[in-house]
Amino acid sequence: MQLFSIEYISLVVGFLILLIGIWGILTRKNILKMVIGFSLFDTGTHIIIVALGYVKNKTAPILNQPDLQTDTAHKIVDPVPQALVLTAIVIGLGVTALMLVYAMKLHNEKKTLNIQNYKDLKW
Amino acid sequence: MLRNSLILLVLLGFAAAIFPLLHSYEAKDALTGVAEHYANYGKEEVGAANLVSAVVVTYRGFDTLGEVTILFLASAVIGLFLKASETYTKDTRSVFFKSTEILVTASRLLVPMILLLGVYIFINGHLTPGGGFQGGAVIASAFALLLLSRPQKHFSHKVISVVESISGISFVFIGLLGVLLAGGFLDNHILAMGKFGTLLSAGAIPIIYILIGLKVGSELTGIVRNLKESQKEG
Amino acid sequence: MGTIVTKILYALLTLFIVTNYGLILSGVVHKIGARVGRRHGIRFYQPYIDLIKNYTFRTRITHGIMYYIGPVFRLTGGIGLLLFLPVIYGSPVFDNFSFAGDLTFVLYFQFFGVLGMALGAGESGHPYSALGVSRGLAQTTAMELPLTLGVLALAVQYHTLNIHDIVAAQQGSILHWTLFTNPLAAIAMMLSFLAMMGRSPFDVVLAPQEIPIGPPTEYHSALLGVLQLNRAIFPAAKLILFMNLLFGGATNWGELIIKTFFIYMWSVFVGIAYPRFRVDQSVRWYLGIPLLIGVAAILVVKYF
Amino acid sequence: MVAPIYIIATLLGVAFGLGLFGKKMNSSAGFLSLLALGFASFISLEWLAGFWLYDRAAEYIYTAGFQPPFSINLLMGKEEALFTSLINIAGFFGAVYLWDKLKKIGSNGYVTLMGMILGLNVIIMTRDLFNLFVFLEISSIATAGLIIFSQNLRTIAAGFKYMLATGIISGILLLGIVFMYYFTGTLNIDDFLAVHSLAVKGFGVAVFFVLIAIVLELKPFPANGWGLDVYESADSGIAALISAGTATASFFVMYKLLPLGTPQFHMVLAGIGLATFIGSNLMGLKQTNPNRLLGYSSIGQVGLLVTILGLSEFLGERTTFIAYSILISHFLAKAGLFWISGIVKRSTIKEWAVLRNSRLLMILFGVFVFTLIGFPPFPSFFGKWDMMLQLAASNQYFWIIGVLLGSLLEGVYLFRWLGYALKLDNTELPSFEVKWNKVLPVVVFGAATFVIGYFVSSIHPYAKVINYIPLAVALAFVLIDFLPAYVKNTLAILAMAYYYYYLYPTLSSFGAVFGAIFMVGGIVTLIAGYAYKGQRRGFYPFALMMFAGLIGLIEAKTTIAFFYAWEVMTVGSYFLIIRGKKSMPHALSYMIFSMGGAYLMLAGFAIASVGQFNLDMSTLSHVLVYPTWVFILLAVGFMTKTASLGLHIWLPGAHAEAETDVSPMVSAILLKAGVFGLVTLFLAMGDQLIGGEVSVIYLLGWLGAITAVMGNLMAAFQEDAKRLLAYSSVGVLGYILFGLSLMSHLGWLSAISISVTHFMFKALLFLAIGGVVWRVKTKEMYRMGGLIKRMPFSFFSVLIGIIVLAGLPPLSGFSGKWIFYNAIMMKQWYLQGALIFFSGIVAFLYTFRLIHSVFLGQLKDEHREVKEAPFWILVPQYLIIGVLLFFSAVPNSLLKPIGKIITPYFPVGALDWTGQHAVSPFGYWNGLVIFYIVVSIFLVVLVWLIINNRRAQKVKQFNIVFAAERPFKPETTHYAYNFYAHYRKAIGILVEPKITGWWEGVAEWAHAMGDKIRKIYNGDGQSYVIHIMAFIVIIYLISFGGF
Amino acid sequence: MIYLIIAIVLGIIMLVAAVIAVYNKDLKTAIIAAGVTSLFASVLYVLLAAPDVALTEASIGSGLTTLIFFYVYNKIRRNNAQE
Repeated sequence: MQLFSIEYISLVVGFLILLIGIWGILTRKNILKMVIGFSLFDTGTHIIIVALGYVKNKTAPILNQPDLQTDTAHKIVDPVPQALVLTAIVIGLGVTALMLVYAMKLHNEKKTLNIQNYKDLKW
Repeated sequence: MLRNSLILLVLLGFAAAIFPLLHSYEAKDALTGVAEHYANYGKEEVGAANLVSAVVVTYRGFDTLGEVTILFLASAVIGLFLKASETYTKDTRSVFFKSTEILVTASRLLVPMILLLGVYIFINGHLTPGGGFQGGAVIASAFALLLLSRPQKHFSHKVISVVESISGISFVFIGLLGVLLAGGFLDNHILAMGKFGTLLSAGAIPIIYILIGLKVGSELTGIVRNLKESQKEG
Repeated sequence: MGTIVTKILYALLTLFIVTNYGLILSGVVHKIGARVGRRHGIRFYQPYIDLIKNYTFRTRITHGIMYYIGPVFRLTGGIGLLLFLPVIYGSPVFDNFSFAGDLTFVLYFQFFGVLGMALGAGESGHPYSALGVSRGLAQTTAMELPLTLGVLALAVQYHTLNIHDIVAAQQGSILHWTLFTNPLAAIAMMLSFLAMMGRSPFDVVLAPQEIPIGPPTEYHSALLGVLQLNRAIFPAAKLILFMNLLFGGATNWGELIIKTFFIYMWSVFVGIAYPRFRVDQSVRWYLGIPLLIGVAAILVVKYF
Repeated sequence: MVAPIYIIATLLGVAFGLGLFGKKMNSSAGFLSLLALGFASFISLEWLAGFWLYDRAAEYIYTAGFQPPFSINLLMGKEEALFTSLINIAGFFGAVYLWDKLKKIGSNGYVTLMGMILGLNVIIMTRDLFNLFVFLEISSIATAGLIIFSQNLRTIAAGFKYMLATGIISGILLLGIVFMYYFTGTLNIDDFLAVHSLAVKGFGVAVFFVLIAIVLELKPFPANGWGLDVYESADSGIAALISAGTATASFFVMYKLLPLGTPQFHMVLAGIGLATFIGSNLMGLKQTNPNRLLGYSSIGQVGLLVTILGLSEFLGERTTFIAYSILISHFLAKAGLFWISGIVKRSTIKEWAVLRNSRLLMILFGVFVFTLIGFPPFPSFFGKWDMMLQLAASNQYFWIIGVLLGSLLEGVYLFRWLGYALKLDNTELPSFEVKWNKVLPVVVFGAATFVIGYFVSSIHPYAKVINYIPLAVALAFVLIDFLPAYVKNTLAILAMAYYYYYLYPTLSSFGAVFGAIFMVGGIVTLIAGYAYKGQRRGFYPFALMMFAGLIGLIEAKTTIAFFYAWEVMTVGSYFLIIRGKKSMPHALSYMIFSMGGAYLMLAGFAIASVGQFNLDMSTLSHVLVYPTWVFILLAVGFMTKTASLGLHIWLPGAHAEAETDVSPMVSAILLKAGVFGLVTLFLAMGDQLIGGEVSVIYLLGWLGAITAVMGNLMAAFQEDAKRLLAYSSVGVLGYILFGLSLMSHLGWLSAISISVTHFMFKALLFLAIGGVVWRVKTKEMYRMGGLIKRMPFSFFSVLIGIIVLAGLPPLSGFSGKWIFYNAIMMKQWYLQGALIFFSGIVAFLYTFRLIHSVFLGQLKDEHREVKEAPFWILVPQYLIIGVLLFFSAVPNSLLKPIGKIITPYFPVGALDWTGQHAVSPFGYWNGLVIFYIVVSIFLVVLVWLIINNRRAQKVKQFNIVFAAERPFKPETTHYAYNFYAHYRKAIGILVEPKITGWWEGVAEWAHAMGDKIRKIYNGDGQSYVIHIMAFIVIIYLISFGGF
Repeated sequence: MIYLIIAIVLGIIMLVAAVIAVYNKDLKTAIIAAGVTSLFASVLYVLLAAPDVALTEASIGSGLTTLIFFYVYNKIRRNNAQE
């Protein structure tokens, strides 16, 4: 395993961003900051997924060059993770948007964004 | 502080838990599993030059249907959420900054171009990078720009939802056509495969992508619009 | 038919003897008690006089049916107990109805009269009657424990609950008496006997010296007469029971009178020597040493 | 067959199409949505029917025209058909229920609802992991939308917490999925199942992340605060959907992915499930908000289901039966309960008394509670039974204990709630709106519990043979509940009489004795029912249900039939007991002890079944593993019903507060069920040794003796007449236990004969005292007094009753005692014998107190005009008295037949009868002669007295000599209160309610524990996310033991 | 090699931006920082031979998401100002 390869660096960066995102979710009291944490969490995950599909020195899975159309499996990167990420990004958008609307509505109720002020339901 | 140290501990634990995943990562030099099949036979089976599109629209088309549904639901929920306080006060202020003459003019010029770009992106989804989602997002950003520049502009909820509905129903319908005419739900072979690499190829993929583009575009626009037009405080 | 008539006649004979014996005994004991206390005391035939007097009173009142038949229960209990015991060992005449039930039955039957009486007194509505009953019952529960243990020890020892057999096993020598063959059981039973006779220190139930208390409080005239009759018969029956169980029984009336007299004296002397217990004290006392002795008696016969 | 893809196409198409409907067309949009949901239900049900009736093969649905793994495929198999049916039906009826709300919200509401149902359908059917992720997200987002159907601070906050939690969970799921893809090159679940033994550590971790995410979706304790908030705040209709729909689907996903986990992980899973089950039920104890309470219960039940999955290796091929029967019960009951909660709209469970306004909903509420806990005839009963049997067969006793403990905790709060609804004293009961569209789903689900219960029992290999007719008759009385009481009473008596006539030829041995007690006794006590005017609603179904259970015990040929009958009896008696005015807390403790006992029995039967070829009762006689434990478990189980010391605390209240004719039913008849159980057990298993040395039956003998003493002592100190009688029952049942423990001919003869006479005198006493209480309106004895003058017939009943009870010769109670002492002598249990004798004397204390304080002493002014007890209450009393006197005079008419029954089992030491003269190895006794002698002496003395004291004049009440003054107030002259004050002073220390205190301490401790634990749900959404992360880390460490 | 250096630089920028997004007190900056992370991720995707993803991330991840963030942020800010 080569530590200084592009996919490995991406993988590590992805993991770190993911952890930073979780850290944000777990420690920030501001609801919007927590949502930002989620957004980072998503970004980190996406980077990881794409990095997993990468194959060294291969081209994108778009067969617009004739030479790519034979023995394709050895010439392109994995298209599946890319497809998954596409889906994941869109899902992320939906979830984030919904969370933000929730945040907005919560703020509307108590005029504060501190998550600790929303403890009416417990036990 | 204690709380934060505990959280740090948990996070470190989590990091330790995912470490084996990183650790067992090994660079590949060729595709394996289903990807190999897609790479080798995707061209014949689906006929789309962009293999990602082939996967997204056909092989994993059902996921894409779900994905569209998610956006659709998110938009519906946001609508439901914000509609409860239905008193529309036309918010004429811009969200970020005062709408200036330059912006208005620029948007007049830019919006049609951006729209066109969006359409281009999803029509060519099976050939070049991009597709319905990206195109839809671009279209939505065009409308967002419109909203920025002319906050008083109120576009009809009706139109958005009609476009959304029709494209959605058509998507499902095309999927069902696959059951009736071809090998299964969302099979793209209901249309001729055409010549590989041209616009009219890859069976139903372009059509599906157009529908997705329209649907995603209208859904995202709907979200933005809803956010904008919700009651002043929200 | 003939046997039944004979049986009944025999029973009446026993009853007659024991009643007279009981009445005299009660008079004599009163006399002794008085003399020990340096008083002159009653005439020994005073119980006869009391009895006759009570039956001739013309006051006739009742509080209700239970009140009326309470003494009947009482006397039935006394007579019944007597008649269910074999009085004279080896004598078919004085064997009476002991064929009908064994020791268990006798032990249970002694409550028949007591409880019936309690009901009758209860109907009088006099609180002291109820109070006396409540004390008496409470004391009985505790007092019966050593007795039961003793009886069980006896039954184990003789391997029977048949009073005849128990008496038979004690014949031959004074050393065959249960008192000597099973002293622990005898002690436990004799301690219980004290309370059974209702004498000091266990006589708070009837409390004769101060305010009248206990079931007879409200009774008078013939009703009281019935009770007095019972007071002669019932203790005598109990004495005979203990004599049979612990002291070798009696083969003739003389032996019976001597033995029962001394057994009675045991309670009389203790009564004269010790002051009265409150009920809770006596309950605790019986649940103490006598109970332990009873348990010891059981353990001894079971394991040695 | 309509292809399953149309479920998806229909729901999606309609959802997409609703955008075309304007605001004015909300109704038509609603109908269209209902139609879509109905069509979806139809498709899945059609498939289910196809699988069930025609044995179809499972069918794959391929998308995009390619074979998996290259494209996504769905599977419609038997299980998928079942689960999608459940989901779609929940969706359909949920939509009906939410009709008004949805109409107000408009098309977005319908879209959200259909989106959720669609998502759940797909996650059930899909065979592609990433597809699963996508549709899980769909259902999450839709759920987040459903939560805010009613918008307020609570729902929004709960929804946000929900989003935070599901956001994290789905992120982790996604991470796991892509790594699984990375390691295998496929996303197809079937492929994963084929390669799951891949030796790469990373793959195992990836699988772990996927599985843990699914586990987290199932809301495991303690990482489930978010779920609870949702249950509490969301509209009840929504909560019903989440509980019935989402939980069901998530469970199926877990089921589907289960083979991916290692056996080790399965154990972890079982542990998580059990912790959830016990934890959330423990926390539910302190909860008062109905929806949150249902949330706790819901989470707990899902925990139980997870346990079942985790233990599937042990449960073997019964796993699906067990899981599905419990799941369906939970599905129906939880949806129904949430729906009722939405109709009632009360914020604390104490306010549920308003449910009394609607009989129908009350019945359904009860049905759901019993369904949830697993009483027959509902499906989960069979599931729990099989689960225990399978666990025992695999030696998994830890899990048996855990599951039963959790179930017990759940029972505590559910029955408390039911009790509040039925009986809590509420001054006002505000009415609530009952709309047909809200009631319809509840009724349908309620009816379904019965139908499915019957169905489940009919496919159970052993439950098939259970006789359902008596239960059906009892239930039929629900339908004729509108008739007047006397008509129903007659019908009930006829039904019982007919059934006894039908049953009589088949009864033999002990069955005949107890059959007579149960059936004849039942008929006799039912006669008293004529005293009630009006309709007496709700009495007859449950009375007959109790008798149905009792009959079932006798008829039972298999252990499952026995247990079934036992539970039916418990249900019936619970409702009988709770009819009393102040019965609520007592009925609860009765139920809890009954459940505890039943669970011990269940465990016992389970262990007994290990290695057997069938479930016949006779298998008890050759238990292969842990026979001692089987014996102890069953014995203690039966002893909860016989109220042996330590397990008796429910009895006094339950029996004392019950209605006049219910007290004799429960005290004189019901307790004998426990005796019957013990008889059966002792006969089948004989004695067992603990550690090869100490005989269990020997210990039980001691327990019986001590129970007899303590029960009688406590009876002596009661002020309440019925409570006194109740404690007396404790004492007498102690005798019976002792008698049985003697394990000899005479011991059994006395125990069985006391069982019979106890039925008679206790029914007699309870009826007589009940009649008095009926008239004087108080149960405190010191408030009565002198009633002999007003109620002579009742007095005579009590007199006979107490003489028999006290065992005084010459009445028949003595026969039991006499045999007893002979038996004791032969067994050489002298010390215990002395205790028994002591308790017999103590019995005098309370019997005298009873008759004196009530009937003798001073008549109170307010009772001077009181009437004799109602005629119909006296009738059964005098029937019983007649029989008692007959048995007294001719004791061998009772003892000889019983002896004959016993002889085959205990041939040695039988009594030697000559006429009425009985001879034992130790003594002899002639009941008839004694009877004659005593009666003759009595008559002679009476005549003598009458001669001497004719025409005695009746004096007035206060004509007594009383320390120089004449009393004038009965209250101060009636010596009755604290009658044995001095005795209490002497030995009161023995009767301090230490055992009650101990149980109360246990209860308090459990409540305090629950209260403490639930503090982790501090309401902070962020903390909930931290819990989730910590949960993952901890489970990771457990699963992999570090790294 | 040049790609490698670019990737490292991108990674460092993204991490810094992510930390800013979590820690910066000013919400506006935080939102922009998150958007920047996303934007640079899309550049990284190009390096990883994923133009489709890059396009999507740029338009949706960094574009629309940030836009919605700002919408909500402004609503909230204005709402606060009104009180």
